[in-house]
Amino acid sequence: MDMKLNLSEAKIARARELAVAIVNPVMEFVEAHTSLTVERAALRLAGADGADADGVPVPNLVVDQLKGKLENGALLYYINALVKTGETVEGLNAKIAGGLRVDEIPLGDRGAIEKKTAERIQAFAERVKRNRAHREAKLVQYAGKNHSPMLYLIVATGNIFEDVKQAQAAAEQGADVVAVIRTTAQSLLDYVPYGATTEGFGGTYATQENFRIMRQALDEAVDKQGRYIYLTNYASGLCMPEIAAMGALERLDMMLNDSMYGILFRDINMYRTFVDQKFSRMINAFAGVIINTGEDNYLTTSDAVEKAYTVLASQFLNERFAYAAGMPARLMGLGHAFEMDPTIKNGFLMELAQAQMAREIFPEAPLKYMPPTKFMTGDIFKGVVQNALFNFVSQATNQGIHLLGMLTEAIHTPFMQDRSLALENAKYVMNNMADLSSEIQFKPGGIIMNRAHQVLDEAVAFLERIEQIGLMDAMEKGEFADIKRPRDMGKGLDGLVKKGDEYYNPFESFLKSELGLER
Amino acid sequence: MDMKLNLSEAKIARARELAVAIVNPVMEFVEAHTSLTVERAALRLAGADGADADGVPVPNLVVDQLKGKLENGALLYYINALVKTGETVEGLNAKIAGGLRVDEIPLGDRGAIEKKTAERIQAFAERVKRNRAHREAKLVQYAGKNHSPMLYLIVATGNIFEDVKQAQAAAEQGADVVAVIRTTAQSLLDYVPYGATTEGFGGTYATQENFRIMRQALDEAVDKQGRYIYLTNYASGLCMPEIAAMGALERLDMMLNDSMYGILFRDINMYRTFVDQKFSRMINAFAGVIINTGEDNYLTTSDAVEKAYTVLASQFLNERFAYAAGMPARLMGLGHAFEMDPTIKNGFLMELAQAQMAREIFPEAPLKYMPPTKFMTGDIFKGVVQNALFNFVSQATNQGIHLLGMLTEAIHTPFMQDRSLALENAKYVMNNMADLSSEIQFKPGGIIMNRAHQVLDEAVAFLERIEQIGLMDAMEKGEFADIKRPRDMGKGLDGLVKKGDEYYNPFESFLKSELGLER
Amino acid sequence: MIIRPYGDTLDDGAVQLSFTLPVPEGPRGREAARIFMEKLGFKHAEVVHSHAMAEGYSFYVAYAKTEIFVDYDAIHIEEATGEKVYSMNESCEVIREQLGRKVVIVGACTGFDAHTVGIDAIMNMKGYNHHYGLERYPEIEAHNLGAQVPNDKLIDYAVKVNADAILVSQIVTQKDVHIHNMTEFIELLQARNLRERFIVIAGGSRIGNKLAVELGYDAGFGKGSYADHVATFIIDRLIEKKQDY
Amino acid sequence: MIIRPYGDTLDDGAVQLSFTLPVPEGPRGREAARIFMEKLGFKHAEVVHSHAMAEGYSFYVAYAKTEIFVDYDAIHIEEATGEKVYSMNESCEVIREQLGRKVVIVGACTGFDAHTVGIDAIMNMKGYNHHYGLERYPEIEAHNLGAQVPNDKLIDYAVKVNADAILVSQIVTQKDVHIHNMTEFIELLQARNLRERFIVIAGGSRIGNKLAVELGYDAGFGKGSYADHVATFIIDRLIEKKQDY
Ligand code: B12
Ligand code: B12
Ligand SMILES: Cc1ncc(COP(=O)(O)O)c(C=O)c1O
Ligand SMILES: Cc1ncc(COP(=O)(O)O)c(C=O)c1O
Repeated sequence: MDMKLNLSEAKIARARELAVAIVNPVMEFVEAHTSLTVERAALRLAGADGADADGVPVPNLVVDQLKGKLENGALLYYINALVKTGETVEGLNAKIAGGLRVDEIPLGDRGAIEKKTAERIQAFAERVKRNRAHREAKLVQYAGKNHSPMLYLIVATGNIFEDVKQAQAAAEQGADVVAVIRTTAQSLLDYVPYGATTEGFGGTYATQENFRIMRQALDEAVDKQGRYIYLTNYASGLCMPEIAAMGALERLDMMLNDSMYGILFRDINMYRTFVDQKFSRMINAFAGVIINTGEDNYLTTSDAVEKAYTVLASQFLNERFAYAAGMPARLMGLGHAFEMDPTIKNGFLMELAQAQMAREIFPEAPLKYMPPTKFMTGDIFKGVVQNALFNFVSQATNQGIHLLGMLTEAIHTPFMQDRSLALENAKYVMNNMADLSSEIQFKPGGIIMNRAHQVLDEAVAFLERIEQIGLMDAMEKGEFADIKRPRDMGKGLDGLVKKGDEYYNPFESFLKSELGLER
Repeated sequence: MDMKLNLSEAKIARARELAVAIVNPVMEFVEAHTSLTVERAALRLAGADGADADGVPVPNLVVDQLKGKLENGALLYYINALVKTGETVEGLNAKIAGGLRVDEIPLGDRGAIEKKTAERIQAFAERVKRNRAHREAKLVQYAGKNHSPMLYLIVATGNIFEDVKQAQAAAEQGADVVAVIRTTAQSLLDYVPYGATTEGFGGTYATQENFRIMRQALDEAVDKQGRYIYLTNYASGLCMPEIAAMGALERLDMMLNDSMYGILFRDINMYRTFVDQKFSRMINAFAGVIINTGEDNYLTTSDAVEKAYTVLASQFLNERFAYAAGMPARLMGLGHAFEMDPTIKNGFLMELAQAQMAREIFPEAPLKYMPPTKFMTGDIFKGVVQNALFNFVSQATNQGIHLLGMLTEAIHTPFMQDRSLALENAKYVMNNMADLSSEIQFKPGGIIMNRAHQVLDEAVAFLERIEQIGLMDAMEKGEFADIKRPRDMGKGLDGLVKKGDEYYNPFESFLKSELGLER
Repeated sequence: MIIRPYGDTLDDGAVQLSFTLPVPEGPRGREAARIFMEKLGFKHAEVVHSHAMAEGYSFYVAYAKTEIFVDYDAIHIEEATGEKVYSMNESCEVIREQLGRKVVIVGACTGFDAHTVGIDAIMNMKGYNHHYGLERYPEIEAHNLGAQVPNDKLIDYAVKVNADAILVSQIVTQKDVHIHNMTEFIELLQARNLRERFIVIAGGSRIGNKLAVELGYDAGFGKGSYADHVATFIIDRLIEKKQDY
Repeated sequence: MIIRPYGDTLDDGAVQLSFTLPVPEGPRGREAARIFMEKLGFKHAEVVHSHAMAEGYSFYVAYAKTEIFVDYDAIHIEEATGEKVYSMNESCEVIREQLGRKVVIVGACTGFDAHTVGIDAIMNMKGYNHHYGLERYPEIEAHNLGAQVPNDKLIDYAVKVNADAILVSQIVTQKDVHIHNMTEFIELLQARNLRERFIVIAGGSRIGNKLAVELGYDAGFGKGSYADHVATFIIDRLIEKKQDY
């Protein structure tokens, strides 16, 4: 890759050092804690699934039974029940759904439990490794067929079966990535609904069955189109690690997954979020799932010129948190967005500078670039131009994952034709100027170079401030996105649990060892 | 201006030398000839105007009377009639329209004729100089208010009164230039219709009254918008110099005016065209009218990649022909066009190269850049993107006159909303990347540089071929646009007249001396 | 005055359309598209572009002309505020002079809606587009409860601080979720016999005064509204109410 | 099968529109736009954007939903050629076998129309989009008269070379000039009692078979047609004619 911006290596290294210093203390806290959803995720990895007559999922039933005695983890009881009842996981799940209380079954022989756990770990590991192998084989089989950047489209009808049609249509028209957008506020549910769903608002419930249905539909498209199609969902909100678990099992390929998004934008408690994101990222890393971080969200509320540095700073932190969860750079779809006010003179130059800067600072990461949203209006014709410039910048700076802008962004969740026009726009622009990036150089001391240098400087200064007061204090003070989040407030705090001395979660240990996190 | 392409000065100089060598022999022919429309133009400059009951214009009536004895020019007889009848021009025009034959009035005192001619020249010169002064004063008054490149919009309703509404709306929305498109095939009429007109197809008749009406409407807009608005029409076809004369009198600011367009694209005889273009350009030059040459037309029938060199070669020839008519470079709106097949990989890079090349080779000319037309389709949404890229290239290469692309190019002559959306597109793109041109450099030996060098090389080779066989022979052989035009064929040949020894056209002499063409 | 769409000639009735049909692309689909437009009342309907999108789905762009018209004179629009909108200073002056006490306003983005930018634009200090928000009004006490506030919580809060007016923001409209949510809010108020106690105002990008009034609100504000409009409406309504007693 | 436009749910009837109204921009104009759409038969009509264009003119973008439908099964389309289109070689073979003589075709861009690219695409050697033009067909004698050919000149020429078919190209359609010109052509033929003597075909980007047949032509061809289609139609028609005698 051409380095065009002449960015200071020293400053970049300094930012990374600061990120380490900022994240380390948080990770110490994380190591000492678990949460309801981490436990439920571990249960899911072990095979817990299904729901009772009221729709309460089995993992929730188990964890609810264990309220107050979770410090040593939920897995022990679930596995113990498996051993004691002699059931298959399916059998046990059905019983739990029927009212069986695992907390009431006396703990049996430790050796038998550990053996059973090892079996479940193996079943899980095999399934996930099969998924990875399948994905990798298809990527080899259809090598060179994906666009670069990858073209990413969303479906959001609320009905998984309608979503399937839209997704297949998108695939037929050239999408590389299909994301099923989640219904509003699922992030605030402290459980993951069960089964296929047809009623969502602004999106469709993330459920394991919906994952499966969509994966199957896209797999058909994969072979029909001769192109691997990445399936994306949200490992985010109060069930972050559970959804990561479901995604690993059903071969999702990407997950929206940010280390701080829930705190800032969903008012989820920060302790809880930090704990949850670690476990979710270990699962994603093991499953070879690319995460999409949420830096674009900063710019939906703050100004893209003034606050560009917050995006870069957050990328450094997300990177660090991801490394701390054993994730390699090639899975880090660090986010940023084309959200500059279109009336700004030379706004395009600044945007080009920022996108190129991200590219140069994170050379291995498949950067996730978000389209204009906030400055999109009902003027769909102008919207097409905004999207064209976005497509241009993305190609000119070799972004990795390109979310297609919709001409109707300000109006409705996408119609089929909106997606078709978005693809047409992107494919035309990107092909027409395919090699521009290697053709142009930037004037030293010009607007573009200066802009990139300025944003990097500001990000370093910002990280320095955070490092001094600590990340949690910084969030309490509203340093990020001007949003103040007291550490003892926010949703899900009551789901945080300090690990006991006997804490039992061999899935965690297994993942750590697979990911090289075991000292 | 930044020179970015590293074009060979020597090759550019060589092309100009070749253009001189090609054009000089043609100009010798031109000097020795006049034509019906040159004579009618001279009459118009002297004041001939109006039409008879059948709509035959007074200049045509006079010239028709003189059929067979035009070798010494028509002016002598018209001025003689003025002197002999003692009428004002208006009075005489009315009489001629009523049937008076000026050819039957015996020629009177030469001194009186010359005195009268001098008066008429003075009246003409004063009017045109007043027009120029007005334009220049407004340009000073509203300096800095025009866009750069100037945004050029067309109106084409067929009805001058409807055109006025559309033109004023265009002005209100930000147009710098308004062109009234001419009705189909006016170029083949050997007269200029008289009066206001409301019936045209694909455009509106160019008449002096229509010029006046539109000029007045735009003048209102000029002061309302605080921005000078250039009015454009076509000095082209069988009445090229007459329309130039009308434009000079009514303060048009630009004229489509090409030295070879009529030959190639309207099958007008080449001798006739070469003669007519010279006189028309002298008038335009004296009136300070910017010409728009027609190189874009090559690309509506031939391929923009293969035949790019014909555009450049024609620009060199148009430039030379214009210099030969006393026109300064700042009035030469040399044409080119964004007509590359949008499916070409890196087509944008080639287009950027060609536009930048034209800019560097003709640094003083207000280059006229035409939008995509041939590859526009009924897919208006894709059309918006094509226009966005065009707007981008135009701004990135500092073009002079920017014809706005219409999203409905493939469908209908523009609706008011089409123009509005075109302006919105251009203003957004051009402002958003305003200074890109001074920010970027091109990679030596890259696609962009190579493309520019290749086109220049091809143009020089082409001009060399033309120079060897001579321009007229070259046109006979189909060297331009693959169209063969025998020199003794084509429309209007019978309107060509060899100048007699007594040829009398003091307007021509006056223009020559004003333009520094008198040796 | 009778008006029709205008392409390039008065009353030509020219309209651009685009849509998808659930049929394969081809002459038959194009004819279906044309007939559809004729059934909509277009006279000259021309499909100028079509392309296949997916198996069994095709996209059409069309231009068409119609004689259908609208009587412009007969159009009644009732915006929440009239020509005259108070500036921040004017608002405060009127409050001081006519009401002689602080006006209390509570607002939130309700239900599961988390699009706070709109309500923040109306309420927060810094405001929007150079129009300060209600929090900056010295004579207004503004409480912005933020995102995803359940309807009953919002009402509880309004009762607690003895609000004059409640502002409800709704941005997500898919499957008419905003209508359900807005209706529920009014029903809850009525059930608690509180409807008359508050001035109730809705806002959001797809909400207009008409819709809001139909759903039982006092007013509705859409795109392009500022604190100024909201303050003007509330103040005038409070003065009216006062006079009624 | 009943079909409706498709936005994101079957039968939602979703359509995008844009148009200009000759009224100032503002709430009243937006309401006029909405009412206009209702009069067109839309149920949920939403103006999502408007802007002023010029004094007294405003532009609207809208999305609307309708219950109006089309019966897809009832749609009859008569294209000039059916499923089977001869390739160049097939054409020539059929001519040799069934007609046993060269087929003579004359074509031009008529009236004041100078858009020759279309007729050239059909007739010239090099053809268009990898489809050779009629001039390259060994069994066809093709005469392309080019641009701006008056109707009577074209007929004279067709008589002179004893043409089997005449091709008329019309691209400019403003103020229906193509209709006038195409009609005049047929009238001239009829006046000279020559209508039956030739197969008469029209073409152009805004011309379809339907329109051409209505105007008295044997066939019409629009966007996306090639020499193959034209040759197929002429040959089949000539064979039919031969059998009629
Ligand atoms: C920013 C944004 C977000 C941000 C919100 C951040 C935040 N803190 O507000 C984030 C990223 C979180 C987000 C998330 C989602 N979003 Co969102 N988002 C947008 C976006 C890009 C801009 C909205 C905005 O801020 N506009 C600027 C403000 C100032 O305008 P406004 O809200 O209209 O407010 C003005 C007026 O309406 C009025 N007003 C508004 N409220 C009130 C209240 C009162 C009382 C008054 C008087 C006036 C008033 O005054 C304001 C100033 O003039 C729009 C697309 C767009 N360009 O419009 C989509 C959009 C609104 N989102 C959409 C969706 C679907 C979602 C999600 C549901 C997606 C998902 N499944 O995850 C989530 C759900 C979040 C949730 N639970 O509600 C859809 C809604 C579709 C629909 N019509 O139903 C849109 C249209 C995008 C799309 N095309 O899909 N989104
Ligand atoms: C190239 C072009 C020109 C060139 C023409 C060069 C030439 N030698 O042909 C030039 C620059 C000269 C020109 C001039 C004008 N043009 Co022009 N031009 C175009 C343009 C950009 C492309 C047309 C084209 O070549 N298409 C490619 C060919 C292959 O497609 P096609 O013609 O549709 O042909 C296909 C089919 O229709 C069919 N077909 C066509 N003819 C026939 C005949 C038969 C018998 C059959 C079987 C099939 C057939 O087969 C072809 C292959 O599939 C269009 C806009 C556009 N993008 O479409 C405007 C356009 C056609 N022009 C237009 C206008 C108004 C003009 C002018 C009148 C402007 C003016 N006032 O000066 C002049 C007038 C010229 C005249 N006297 O006719 C308008 C027409 C508007 C309307 N609907 O009435 C258009 C749509 C542009 C616009 N939006 O204003 N033009
Ligand atoms: C990282 C991340 N998670 C989740 C979401 C979705 O938000 P919600 O919390 O509504 O699921 C987003 C926003 O698009 C995001 O960027
Ligand atoms: C130089 C020039 N003259 C004239 C015209 C217009 O053509 P017409 O001959 O139909 O007036 C054009 C084409 O747009 C042109 O480029």
